[in-house]
Amino acid sequence: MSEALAAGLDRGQLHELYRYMCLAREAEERLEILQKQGHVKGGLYRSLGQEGGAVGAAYALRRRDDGTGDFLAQTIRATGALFLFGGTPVDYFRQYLARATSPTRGREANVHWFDFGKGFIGPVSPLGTMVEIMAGITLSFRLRGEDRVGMVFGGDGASSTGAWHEGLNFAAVQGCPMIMMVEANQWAFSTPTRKNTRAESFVDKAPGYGIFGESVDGTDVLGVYEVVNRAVARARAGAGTQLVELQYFRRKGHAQHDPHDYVDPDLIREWEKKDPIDTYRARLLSEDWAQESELDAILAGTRAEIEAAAEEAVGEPLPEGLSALGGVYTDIATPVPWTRGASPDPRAG
Amino acid sequence: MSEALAAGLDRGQLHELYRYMCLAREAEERLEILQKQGHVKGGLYRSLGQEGGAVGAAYALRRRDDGTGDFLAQTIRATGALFLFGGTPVDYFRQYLARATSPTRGREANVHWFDFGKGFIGPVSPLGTMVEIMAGITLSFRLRGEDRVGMVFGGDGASSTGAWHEGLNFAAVQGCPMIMMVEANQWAFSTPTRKNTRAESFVDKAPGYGIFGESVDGTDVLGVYEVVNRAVARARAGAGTQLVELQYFRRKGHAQHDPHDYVDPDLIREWEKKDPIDTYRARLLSEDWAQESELDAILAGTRAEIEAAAEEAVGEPLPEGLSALGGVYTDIATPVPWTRGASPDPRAG
Amino acid sequence: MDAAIPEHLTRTRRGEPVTLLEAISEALFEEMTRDDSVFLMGEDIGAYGGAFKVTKGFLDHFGERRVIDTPIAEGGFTGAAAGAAHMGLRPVVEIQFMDFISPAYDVITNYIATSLYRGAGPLPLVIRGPVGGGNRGGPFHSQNVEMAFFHTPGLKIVYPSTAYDAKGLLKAAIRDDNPVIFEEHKGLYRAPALREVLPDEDYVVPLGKARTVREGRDLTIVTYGSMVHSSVEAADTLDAEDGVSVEIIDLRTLLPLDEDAVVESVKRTGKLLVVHEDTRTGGIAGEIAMRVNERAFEWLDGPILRVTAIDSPVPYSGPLEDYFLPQVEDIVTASRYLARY
Amino acid sequence: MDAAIPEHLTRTRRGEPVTLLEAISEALFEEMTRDDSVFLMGEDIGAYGGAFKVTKGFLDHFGERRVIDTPIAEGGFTGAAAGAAHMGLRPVVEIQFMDFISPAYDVITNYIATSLYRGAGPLPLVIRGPVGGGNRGGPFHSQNVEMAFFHTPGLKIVYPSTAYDAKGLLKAAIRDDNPVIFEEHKGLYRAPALREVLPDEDYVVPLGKARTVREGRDLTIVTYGSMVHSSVEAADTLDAEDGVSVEIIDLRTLLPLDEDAVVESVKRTGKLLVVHEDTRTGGIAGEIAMRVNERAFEWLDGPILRVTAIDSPVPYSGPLEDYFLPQVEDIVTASRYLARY
Ligand SMILES: Cc1ncc(C[n+]2csc(CCOP(=O)(O)OP(=O)(O)O)c2C)c(N)n1
Ligand SMILES: Cc1ncc(C[n+]2csc(CCOP(=O)(O)OP(=O)(O)O)c2C)c(N)n1
Ligand SMILES: [Mg+2]
Ligand SMILES: [Mg+2]
Repeated sequence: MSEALAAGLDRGQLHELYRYMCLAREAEERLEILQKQGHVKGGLYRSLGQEGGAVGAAYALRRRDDGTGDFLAQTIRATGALFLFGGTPVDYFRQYLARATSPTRGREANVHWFDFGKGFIGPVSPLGTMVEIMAGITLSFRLRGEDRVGMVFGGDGASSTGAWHEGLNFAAVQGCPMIMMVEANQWAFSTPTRKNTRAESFVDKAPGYGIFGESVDGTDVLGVYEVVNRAVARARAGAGTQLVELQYFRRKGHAQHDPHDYVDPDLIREWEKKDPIDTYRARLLSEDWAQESELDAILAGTRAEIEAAAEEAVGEPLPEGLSALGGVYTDIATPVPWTRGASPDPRAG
Repeated sequence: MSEALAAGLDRGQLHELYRYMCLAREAEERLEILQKQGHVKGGLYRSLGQEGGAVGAAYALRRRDDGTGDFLAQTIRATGALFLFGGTPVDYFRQYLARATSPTRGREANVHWFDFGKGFIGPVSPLGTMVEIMAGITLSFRLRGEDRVGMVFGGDGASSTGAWHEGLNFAAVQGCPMIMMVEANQWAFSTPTRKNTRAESFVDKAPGYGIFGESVDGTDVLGVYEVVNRAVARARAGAGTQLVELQYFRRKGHAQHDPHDYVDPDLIREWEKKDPIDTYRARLLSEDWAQESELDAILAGTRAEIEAAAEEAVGEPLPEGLSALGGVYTDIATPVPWTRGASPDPRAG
Repeated sequence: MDAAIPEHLTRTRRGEPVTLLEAISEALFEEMTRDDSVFLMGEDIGAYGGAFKVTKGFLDHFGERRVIDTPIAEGGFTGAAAGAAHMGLRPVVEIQFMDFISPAYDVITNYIATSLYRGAGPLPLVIRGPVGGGNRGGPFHSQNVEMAFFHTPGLKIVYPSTAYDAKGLLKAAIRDDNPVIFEEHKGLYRAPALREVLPDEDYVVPLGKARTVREGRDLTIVTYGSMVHSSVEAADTLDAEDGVSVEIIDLRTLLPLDEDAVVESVKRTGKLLVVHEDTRTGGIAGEIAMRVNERAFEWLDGPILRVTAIDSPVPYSGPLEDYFLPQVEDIVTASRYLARY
Repeated sequence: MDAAIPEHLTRTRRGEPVTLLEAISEALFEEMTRDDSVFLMGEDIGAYGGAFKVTKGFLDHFGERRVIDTPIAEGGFTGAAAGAAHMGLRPVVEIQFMDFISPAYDVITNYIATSLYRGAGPLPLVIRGPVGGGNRGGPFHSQNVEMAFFHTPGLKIVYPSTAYDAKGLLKAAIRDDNPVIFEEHKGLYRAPALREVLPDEDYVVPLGKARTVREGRDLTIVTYGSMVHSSVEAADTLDAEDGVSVEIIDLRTLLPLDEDAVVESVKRTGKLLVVHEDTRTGGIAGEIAMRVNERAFEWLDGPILRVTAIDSPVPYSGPLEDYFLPQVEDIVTASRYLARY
């Protein structure tokens, strides 16, 4: 225990971990309310129970604002990592609310957004693709001799895709400083892990790629931090691609519209007891790394921040339809359809 | 040694193994001559040094003529397995010579051909695909409760493809009775294995799929037979997908047009000493499983068979151009282009 | 009522109207009942009944051997379906959103479409799933995929617009000996206006035959899927406001294209507008224009025109997606232009 | 002569004619020299120099960091190239035979083509490799791949027919900030007739601009790639035997399509024949027909027609492949029909 806390983290840092876990939880819960109010346009995804894995892992990375830091590829289950990397709650709400002001100007949804200065890159939906992309991002680090690393999150189900395999294998062969985080939350939509792989553990996949893999309790933010910190250090030192399995449980449906009725409620209750925020809070208190009032203040702070962000986003406009036209190419404009021109004539095109 | 020979194979069977290895060797050497004479239309691929792996592995399967036996998906490096499964040398030459009489009526090349009665299925070029196909073939065995198995060959390089991964993973999860044969001949075209995988052995990939894997000297036909025989027995008994790595060396260029100059000639000489036919012959003789005259007769027999087959194929016609039109659909004919009609008119279409 | 049939699949038996989605479920259910070589594979189609609940109740009824939850590997399980088809089974594969058919592009175009031609025999195999926009699904849950496959000889592509057609075409597709891509517009799945009472007997709608939705004199609109309904709306307006009489042809099968139906209609009306929800450049309108040029150029009294989505990915936000998609108003405008030509 | 340049890449410097293949090698070499963010990835491109030897000598000259032999994973390394492009590099990816681009279909259409639109920034990336038939390569070493990508907004597609254009277009593609698919017809790679002396200075051929190969009065042929040469041959025959004057337009870039060049030519000649080596249904001829209908219908004095390959996989045996491919004679026949129309 003291060992974990001795992992180089001071009191302020320990509190910071708590803060980002709360921020993710609060943001998502606020989003549920926004959805009930009809503000959310697409699906709504929760990272409930996975906040510790996301925040603990990303905390091991070097965060910079100027495009020289490490790189993160977040997922819908890694909201906390996104916030930690400087994605703001207001942008988060803007994305879900499809606002004109969103980082993608309403073109893409939820955590599918980007800030190359801060070093995070949102996914596309086809699962596995981001492993290929991160292989290339980290390849560029190696080619240029930079000591940066990249971390890509991906679910247990995503490991079945050819893209996951091709991306991870490419990274391994090329010695790319990539950390493959397997979010082993035991489900892929309604499909249990055993229907996505017959392997006993995702760590068993590592030797097949000639890389080192380690597994960790994904509800334990400090345990995750420690394991990932070692993986990051190895990658930064030139040992190539690393795999880390986060063991936890998806405590909500795949998305808000999924009734989650294929999961044994007892199992959910079991995992509620391992809630990453509750257990961490208890530990901080019991080991004297924080006082109740400090943590309450942090929580209150995140609530206020989330509330303000939600209100800001809600008040903002949707994009103009016409703005759908720009940015397909850097140098060629998509024309206004001739039927929508001032005096409609196909020959005008 | 006596252990290997006690693996249930009698004298006749041991001679049969020898015969099919020779048949493959002789067919390919005859093909080289045909190529020099300008008869071969596309690329020419050799399985030199890999004959023992191909024949030994396929010998563990149940061969039938009526579509009830085991299934084989051959590759360009498994000519011997194809012959063993009843692919005839004359069809082999017809394929390479693009004859109208070829099993694909000149539409496809080399070992890309099919006989579902005999139970073999030729590959398409995109690597890895046949793993998916064999996963489905063997899925059908499982779904119907048949005790048949399927064997798919694939190179070390092919293991990098997403198709290989998706196919193998699907088979493993579904408990398909599939034997994945990794032809680890140390090269993929000019690319050494270490640039296709960082794994130390392909057997290291098996636990990542939750399956059992074994490695064997691919130049030792009896050793291969024994290992594969066990894998086949496991699969047939319901233990699901199996992986076997054949360790050997591609002693020729990728195809005949490849000068092979990126390979250290000493290494090639090393592997020549492990020639699967020479070593097997020596062993049959030294252990009294055959007399020199018997093996000479077998060899002479294959030479005669190959010679006759080559002559037969050479004498046959190329297909009529017009025959390119049929069989795109089962029920719709591709029309003759209007420019080639009797009185060309697009309105005739 | 047959106790063996899950209650929600008995509407047609009970003479009740069904949605397009229910029509598809019925087609699958009836074909699986009729022919035990038919089986299903896909992500979350078992206990969950599929993302859109098309196969709800199927696992309980048919069991695990005929309703198979797959790993997330569209290429892998589509390829496996092909292997099973070689062995005489008739797989129907569900792609959770058809946008995710792209990892299977290789095996579909190179293996499946060429199997017969390469001498490996017929490959009866249906690949079905939801397509189309209007749902705020963003770039990866809204695509139409016909043009990814339209250029591949050996495939058939079906895209129904009504419940009746959906059921009859899907049954025909399952019985067809060629691989079929079957697109289901998710905006039509539960559209109340599309509910209809279906015949309580076995029927198929043959592949490759278009349907004349309404007859007209002044102009032919060739379309399919959701745009059939937009075109009807536009035609009503044109009729009422302009006295323009529009003939509407619903292609139903995109590949093979029912060229005769299009050509005959254009010979009658002299004008052709193609309407598709899919993006513009490289859309199916081009092939239709080419065929009409080849076969009916002299009958054309005006240019062949098209109304389509704009050339961009499908944007997520409502106003953007609405701008992206072809609207009834666009069809009206283009038709007016042609009618006056 | 610069000692640093491998001898076989100095032909242009020495004023010697180069093949189309050598022109491509020179373009790659010069761009890598000019801009050290340009690097190469692909199968067997290093020590072996690529299946067609386009990058022979590159590994020695530029080293392992800029000439990367990849695993056999077209999706994986094309995706990795995209990731590297995000970081400011300019990858050029070789697909050993363009038929094998299909495993990368997902990442190209869904990730790469949409990157800019999704707000993830420009993605400068060239995906190049050999295409086309006539080599007895069979179904998987002979395909043209333009129509797999032509329908995807965000991509550019280039397909040169001459050594000059190949070099200039490839340089332009590498400098372009958008992803470009670059098709190289393997039948043109070493064609002696295509050897030409290239300018010994840096030049680019801008993307999106067609080239008028020859001017004519009676008929426009729009084409690209190998069919440019077949069309020229046909035009010679038509000129000599029929006195028909053919204008030939080489598209060079397929996406974006140089619609203006096509429309202007058709307005002059009144007749249009599209010729492509690729298969018929869903080929690019359709889009061109549509654009000409939209912009120049009144100028048409005859139907837009096309000469193409037949709708089948590419067969292996010589007589089959010859039957499959569009022949000069087909172009002559179609042109005669149009000229007389
Ligand atoms: C290639 C592909 N196929 C299907 C989908 C649809 N889909 C979205 S999320 C999901 C389940 C993902 O499970 P997992 O990877 O375990 O991630 P989790 O949601 O559990 O975090 C599926 C099937 C997709 N996005 N991409
Ligand atoms: C998807 C794909 N990419 C590229 C190729 C081109 N290609 C044909 S064989 C080959 C090397 C195969 O190596 P390996 O799998 O080790 O088989 P081997 O030839 O050594 O038996 C390559 C790259 C291909 N056939 N398919
Ligand atoms: Mg999961
Ligand atoms: Mg190999």
